[in-house]
Amino acid sequence: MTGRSELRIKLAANAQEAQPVRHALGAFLSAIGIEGVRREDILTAAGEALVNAIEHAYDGRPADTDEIEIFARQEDGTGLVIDVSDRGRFIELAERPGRGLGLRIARAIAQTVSIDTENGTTVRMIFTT
Amino acid sequence: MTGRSELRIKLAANAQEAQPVRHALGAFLSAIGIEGVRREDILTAAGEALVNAIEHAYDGRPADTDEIEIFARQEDGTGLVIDVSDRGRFIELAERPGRGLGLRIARAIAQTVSIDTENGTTVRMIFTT
Amino acid sequence: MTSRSIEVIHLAGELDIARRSEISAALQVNGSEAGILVDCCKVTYADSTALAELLRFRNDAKNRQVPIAVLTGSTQFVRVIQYAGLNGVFEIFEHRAPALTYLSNAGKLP
Amino acid sequence: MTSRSIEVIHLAGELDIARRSEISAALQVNGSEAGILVDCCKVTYADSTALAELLRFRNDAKNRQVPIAVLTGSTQFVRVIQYAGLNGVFEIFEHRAPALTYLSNAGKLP
Ligand SMILES: Nc1ncnc2c1ncn2[C@@H]1O[C@H](COP(=O)(O)OP(=O)(O)O)[C@@H](O)[C@H]1O
Ligand SMILES: Nc1ncnc2c1ncn2[C@@H]1O[C@H](COP(=O)(O)OP(=O)(O)O)[C@@H](O)[C@H]1O
Repeated sequence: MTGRSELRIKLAANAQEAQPVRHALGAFLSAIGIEGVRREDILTAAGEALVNAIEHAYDGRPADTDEIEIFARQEDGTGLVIDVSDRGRFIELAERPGRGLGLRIARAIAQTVSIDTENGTTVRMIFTT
Repeated sequence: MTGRSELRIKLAANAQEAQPVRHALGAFLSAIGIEGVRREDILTAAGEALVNAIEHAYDGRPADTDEIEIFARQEDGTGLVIDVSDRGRFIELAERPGRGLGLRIARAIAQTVSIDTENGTTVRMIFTT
Repeated sequence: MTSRSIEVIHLAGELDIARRSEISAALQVNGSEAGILVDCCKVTYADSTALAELLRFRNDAKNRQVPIAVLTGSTQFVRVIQYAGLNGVFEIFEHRAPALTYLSNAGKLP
Repeated sequence: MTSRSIEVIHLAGELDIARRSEISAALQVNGSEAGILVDCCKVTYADSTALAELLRFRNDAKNRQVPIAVLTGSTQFVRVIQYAGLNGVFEIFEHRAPALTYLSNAGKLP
């Protein structure tokens, strides 16, 4: 019985998976006392990172299981940290009209959004609480 | 990005905490594909262990934070394992009418229920899936 | 007329430890009832805390010779009673009409 | 009478990537409308996929000179538009009547 509250879910790169994972994250946030607008915003930001991994990481290749992981945990002094990781390849953004909204939304909500593109993509979002 | 799907929540020994934690577990189970009767039964069993920790472990002493932890994870080959741990003292059961239902319910649902009473109480429930 | 009537007690939502005193207060029998229907149709979850209160209530009612029936559509509720080994301890109905018929027959209506 | 009328498109629930083609199919303009009200009152979540479709729809409508208005009570929906930097890009209303008034005035009703 050591450790902090945390949620880790492995999912396939499948559009149908985003909603139940958001719901699980939402109920987790409520259980650890994060409610209201803050909760809704965190779900929005995490939802964007999830959708990116589902949509871009494997870019058309068929979906397998465990291609994506979301890992949320409460860290003392930092707040809530959420990593969304995949084993795909980050696609550098050539500006396209109507695209680029997802990361913009995540950046507007999280205190920091950092993207690590070694060995797949990990988007780390920190939400100070 | 290693590891399995898991949920860990720290909670206070407070009757109000059981419901949101059950909800978080329920949404977690749905997200990892455990649905229907199986999901409902696992929630029932985990709910009993949680209620015991809330009710018995600290037996009247005032509630603090982080007194109880629930830790659920998918284990390859085993199924779903849920530990409910507290830092209290296990109270050996003197048979009382109308009591003893909780562990009976958990045992009827889980494949195994084991209770470790060193350093508080950990009730481990294994659900083969 | 002073004919004794069948009382209905409604319980709803998730019946867990946080609601024990509320459940306990709702499940009361005074002995003047012809029968009591415990309507659990809107119960979505019940744990051993709720079952213990139901058991206590059933014993109170038995002592006062008031028949009780439990109405429920929830499969979780029905299963948790089975898991607790309380099969056959309660008269459980899925539909209102047979529950009321049972209570009318079991009770000593004047 | 062949007067052009205000069309209403209803969207509901959680608008995310799984529903992109459904959202895309719903958000169509053919140019004969006097105006289009996108009723999102029952939308509980919208992500950038939904916003991208709304943007595309708004551009289609603009090209065909059909005014559109978005009706929403959801605070998540309003905030996600802000976070995306799309403030002022859509005409957003909380209530139906002012939305319809806006469309009536903006549209070229005969
Ligand atoms: N997990 C990922 N894997 C690969 N590429 C990604 C990933 N996340 C983001 N990207 C790249 O970053 C771009 C911007 O993402 P985003 O701001 O969410 O906008 P959108 O998804 O609408 O393009 C994507 O178009 C893609 O090229
Ligand atoms: N976490 C715990 N800490 C201390 N005692 C416990 C714990 N869990 C169970 N017990 C003991 O085991 C007994 C049986 O538990 P249970 O079968 O759930 O029935 P009940 O809670 O109705 O008494 C409890 O009465 C208590 O004495």
